[in-house]
Amino acid sequence: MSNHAHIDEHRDDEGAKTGMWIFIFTELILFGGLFIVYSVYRYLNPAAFHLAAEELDTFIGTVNTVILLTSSMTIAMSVSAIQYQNKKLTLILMGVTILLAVVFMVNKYFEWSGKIAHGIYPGSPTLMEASQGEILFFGLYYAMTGLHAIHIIIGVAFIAYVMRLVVKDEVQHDNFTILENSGLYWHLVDLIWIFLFPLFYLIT
Amino acid sequence: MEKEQHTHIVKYKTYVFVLIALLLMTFTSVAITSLNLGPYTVSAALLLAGSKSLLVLLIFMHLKFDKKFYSIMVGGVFLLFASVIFITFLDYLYR
Amino acid sequence: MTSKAIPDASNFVKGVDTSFEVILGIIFFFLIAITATMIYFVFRYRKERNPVATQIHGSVPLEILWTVIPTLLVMVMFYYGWMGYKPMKEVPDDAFVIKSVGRMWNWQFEYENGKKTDTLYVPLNRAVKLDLIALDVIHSLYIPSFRLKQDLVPGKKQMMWFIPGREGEFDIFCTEYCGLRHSSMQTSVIVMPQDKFDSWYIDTTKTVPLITDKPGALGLIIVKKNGCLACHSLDGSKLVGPSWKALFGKTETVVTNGQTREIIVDTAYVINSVYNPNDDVVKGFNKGLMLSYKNELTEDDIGEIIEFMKTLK
Amino acid sequence: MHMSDTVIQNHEPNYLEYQGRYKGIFAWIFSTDHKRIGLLYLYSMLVLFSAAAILGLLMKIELIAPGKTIMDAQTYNSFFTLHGITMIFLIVVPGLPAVFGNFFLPLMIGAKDVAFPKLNLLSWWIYIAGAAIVLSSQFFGDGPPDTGWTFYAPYSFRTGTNMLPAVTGAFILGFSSIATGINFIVTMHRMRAPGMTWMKMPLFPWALYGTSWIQVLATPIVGITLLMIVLERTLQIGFFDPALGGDPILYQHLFWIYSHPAVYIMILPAMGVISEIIPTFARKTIFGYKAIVVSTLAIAFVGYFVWGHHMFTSGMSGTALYTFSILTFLVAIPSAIKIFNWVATLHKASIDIQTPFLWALCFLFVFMIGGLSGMVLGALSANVHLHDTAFVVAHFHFIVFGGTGYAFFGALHYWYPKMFGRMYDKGWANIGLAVFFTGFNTLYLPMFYLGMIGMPRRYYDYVEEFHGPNIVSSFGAMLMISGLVIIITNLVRSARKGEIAEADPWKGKTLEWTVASPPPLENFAEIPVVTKRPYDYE
Ligand code: HEA
Ligand code: HEA
Ligand code: HEC
Ligand code: CUA
Ligand SMILES: [Cu+2]
Repeated sequence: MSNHAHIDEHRDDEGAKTGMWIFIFTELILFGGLFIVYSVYRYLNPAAFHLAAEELDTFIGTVNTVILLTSSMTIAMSVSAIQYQNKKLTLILMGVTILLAVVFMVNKYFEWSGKIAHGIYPGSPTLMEASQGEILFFGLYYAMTGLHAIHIIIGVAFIAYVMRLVVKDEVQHDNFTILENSGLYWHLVDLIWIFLFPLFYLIT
Repeated sequence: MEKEQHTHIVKYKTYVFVLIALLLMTFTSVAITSLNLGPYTVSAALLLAGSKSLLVLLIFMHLKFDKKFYSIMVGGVFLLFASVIFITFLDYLYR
Repeated sequence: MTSKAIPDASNFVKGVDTSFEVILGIIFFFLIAITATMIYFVFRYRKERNPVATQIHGSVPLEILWTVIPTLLVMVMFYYGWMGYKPMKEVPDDAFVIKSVGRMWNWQFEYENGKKTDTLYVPLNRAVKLDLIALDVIHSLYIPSFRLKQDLVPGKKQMMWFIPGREGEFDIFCTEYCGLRHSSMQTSVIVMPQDKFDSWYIDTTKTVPLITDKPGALGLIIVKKNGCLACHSLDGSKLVGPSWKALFGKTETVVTNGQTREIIVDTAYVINSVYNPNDDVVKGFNKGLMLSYKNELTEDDIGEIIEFMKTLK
Repeated sequence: MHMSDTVIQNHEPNYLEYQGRYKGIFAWIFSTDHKRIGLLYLYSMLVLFSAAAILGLLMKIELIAPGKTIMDAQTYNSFFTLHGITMIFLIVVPGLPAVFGNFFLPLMIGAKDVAFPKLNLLSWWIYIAGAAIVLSSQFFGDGPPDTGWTFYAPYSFRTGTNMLPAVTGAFILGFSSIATGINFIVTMHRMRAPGMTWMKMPLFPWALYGTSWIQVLATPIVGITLLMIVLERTLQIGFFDPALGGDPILYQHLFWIYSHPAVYIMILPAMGVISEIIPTFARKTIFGYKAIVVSTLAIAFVGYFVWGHHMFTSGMSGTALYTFSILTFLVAIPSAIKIFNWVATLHKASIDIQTPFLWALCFLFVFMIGGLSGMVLGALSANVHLHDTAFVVAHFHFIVFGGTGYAFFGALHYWYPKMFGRMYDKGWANIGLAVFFTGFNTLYLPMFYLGMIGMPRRYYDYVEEFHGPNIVSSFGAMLMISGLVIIITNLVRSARKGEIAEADPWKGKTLEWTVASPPPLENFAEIPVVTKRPYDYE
């Protein structure tokens, strides 16, 4: 080993996965901070939170939950598909995941714009008239679902990037850690929603 | 570094069953909240959310098939977070 | 705790100082013993005197020993700390209550008979309870000689109590950082024997000052009591707010709802500036710093302040 | 593992000489070599440290007399804010892991690099971006931020100053910290040399292991908290504003949930450095290796649960108060265990008294003062009197500067020959240390006293009573700086002029001493096989 370039491209699938998991922990804790804020304010303003949650549409929430859970399944399946060396199915499953994510975002868009049309958004005159608990509830609602939506967008970008790699055969049955990792990331998004859903939509 | 082989392939069927279970739990929690169990509503909803996330972690995220070490880490992180919430509430509950 | 410490300045001094001294005793023992051992070892086992080291990997009994002993000692420390603290939360029912308000950057004390002061007056040997209220940001009321400190958190009721044990005047500081003039947010507590305190307390002439012939004298007193001068200078220099020098009658550039406009400072404008400071924000200054004085000042009071402003040519 | 006698005399370029795809400065700022990245951090930090330290000096000059001395109150307030933010977020939190962790972790565990070299380079870039954003707050907008490094609500969204860049910058720095943490954990899990079991890993890597977990699991909390401040300022979401129902004390909880563990991010690697220096110069295996490992992990773990001791006077519930007080005392025990083991290592040793060893001794002394003064602060009643006074300022300068800072300089003197292949002038190094140490104590000891007699911190102006000790303290600052200038000049000069260093000048036994000085590009021509424990002098 004399003069060739510095080798940093050693491949370690297990290491990459460990790294991804640890990154997922940081994301969980990031949301964890907001969950702490949520639980404290909910404890301090139970009635107002109750009242405010009535404003949210349980139906849209449930639909979005179903969508996310299904997308979580499809991305998980795509990992099996690549292991079975079924490239086409892998791509289809990943495509479905992205499609479902887009539907989720469209729903979210209608939900948010509905709220905003009702004059409920941070700093809005309607909200400033409301009780302090309600201001807090909607502040948290926008912050938490907003941050979650940002994660959806990142997840979609990640999956789309991996799809390209699958197309180019750079991800294959014996080399699919990055697909697995994008799946892990997507499940994280799902995991957070599993808690956001009851906390915002179901506490009426 | 030697390269570990991912040998375990999860069957599609397993995933479908898990999804069905998850959806059932979702509908149950929606149903429960419309029943109005008072203070138990929240605990029931959170309990269901907890079981759902456990399923996602174990099957979708492959904790069940991976090395034990991952489960230990995940458990540790959740424990840590729970302790932090608990200690924060030592302030708010007793003010 | 200090060279000038007065052991009975308040009922808490003893508890706090005892815990401090116990801990100080323990930690000095460790600091000196460990440092001495360390220096001795370095001296005794330096290369020249001990050319070959003896390899020792550890000792379980020793590890246990120096885990258990410090654990016991820190529990002793905790105990003293807790015992010194506990009484601070146990207020006697018959305490003399004084409402204490902190705002950027002055203190105001309101007594039950309506008297208001910027210095805290308290009777000797009588339990005093301060109800602490912050109007804008967090402040902290600290009386070093009494060994007492409590944050004032806006939106939250807090209190502190004490029994002053010595006549005299003691410093009060604000110890939670609260902006530009945090370090000037000082006043003092004056402890008087009960009889002296009573005559001070009943005497209301001090709050209704003699109206002198000098125009604006009453205005100045109101201004001082409300702490306006923490932010407004009288000599033209820029503090947090605009100077009042030659203010009345001048043309001021203000921002109203994002619109810049010119206005003439007249009575209505001043009244509105005091009641709704954020309506017209003077250009070059920040919104949100000055709070409304709606509950503190009547229009008559502001009239007096304007009389005072007019004298500042 | 004894390879000191078989140092590979290869003629490969060392990492300093190597020329890759890029030339000149680009060969550095685009290098994924962990050693170069370590040096990049070192240089960036030295610059930032000098800037922040000069702010400290100016503050001390201001405080030499009551009233206005050289600056006005607003300037003073923005000075301690920038000083605190820079020192904490830009220097001592990332400091030891980013500089010495990057450089020596792979070398010490027998790896060619960290697990994710590109991510490692990215961390540095994020660090620089964060630093630039923090510093930009000084130059535009409505004036430099003036909240203190703690950004307490509601002042932090009432003030008209340029808060957003400071907060955003600190938020971005968090990512750098997290990325480094992830990288190190994976490196240690996956890349230890064959035969190096966990219980054969040297103590500096162990310290980094604990630190990395705190970085990964605590930093996101401050990230989200700062983000909430940003949202609160820009969108009027009422998280902590009492006018909108928020609770300012909850902000303090969240801030300290991160920032207390952060102090252990600062001190654990420092302790790791000391655990390396002491056995090397004592020519003796470390006393109680396992006890030190366990206490490292214990500090990392228990350190999560003591944050409330910064809020004893904020009006928390009684239950929270005594829980936090007890836990604060308990977290001191593992530190005590380490001190005892280090001192015990000196027993029956054969001590070679060199500059790094002297730094370690001074570390032990000032760290004890800092840590033991923490005991005073942890006691509820004493804390009520001392909270937010100069006593606290003395405590944390003793333990942050005295702990992490001393370890930083100690590490620099210890590993300097390995990093640069040259030796510094030992005489000047010792003189510099002596002046610095004297100045340090003259500077900070009077502040303990000032706190005891009641001088609040963050005070631009003070009453006459506090004048005397302040003069002494300000004088100490100047003395200390003279020491620092000597130390740094000596190091800078020697990088070119110093005599050539051998591979193992201190007779160290860990793996980094088995390679040439400066190390070859690939660290190890062949990955070593480890059979013995790390500090094996048998
Ligand atoms: C490197 C950083 C660092 C470290 C390691 C520590 C370590 C400790 N700190 Fe410190 N601390 C800070 C940095 C640090 N701190 C900072 C920056 C602040 C101020 C923040 C701000 O407000 O701006 C602060 C503030 C602070 C406070 C709040 C003060 C206040 O504002 O009111 C308290 C209170 O309990 C405290 C306690 C402790 C304790 C108990 C330890 C313990 O871990 C110390 C343990 C060490 C020892 C005990 C010494 C060694 C042991 C022996 C010599 C053996 C014998 C010992 C016994 C028998 C006990 N610290
Ligand atoms: C690592 C942490 C660290 C370090 C090293 C220091 C170092 C110093 N600090 Fe720091 N300080 C803090 C962390 C630190 N501080 C924090 C967190 C706060 C709280 C902020 C807040 O309240 O929000 C604080 C607050 C603080 C205050 C309190 C402000 C107040 O409450 O009113 C003061 C006052 O004197 C002060 C002074 C100093 C001084 C004189 C130094 C000196 O020791 C520095 C001396 C060193 C030098 C001056 C170096 C000079 C070197 C050169 C010139 C070398 C040239 C370089 C090359 C050739 C490359 N600091
Ligand atoms: C915390 C600081 C602060 C305090 C205390 C304060 N002010 Fe102000 N004041 C300001 C600031 C900042 C402005 C400029 C911004 C604005 O117009 O709202 C201002 C503006 C004003 C103006 C308009 C000045 C002009 O140039 O047009 C008047 C009048 C005024 N204040 C009166 C008072 C009075 C009377 C008091 C006391 C009862 C007082 N202020 C207390 C900060 C303060
Ligand atoms: Cu009020 Cu500081
Ligand atoms: Cu702490």
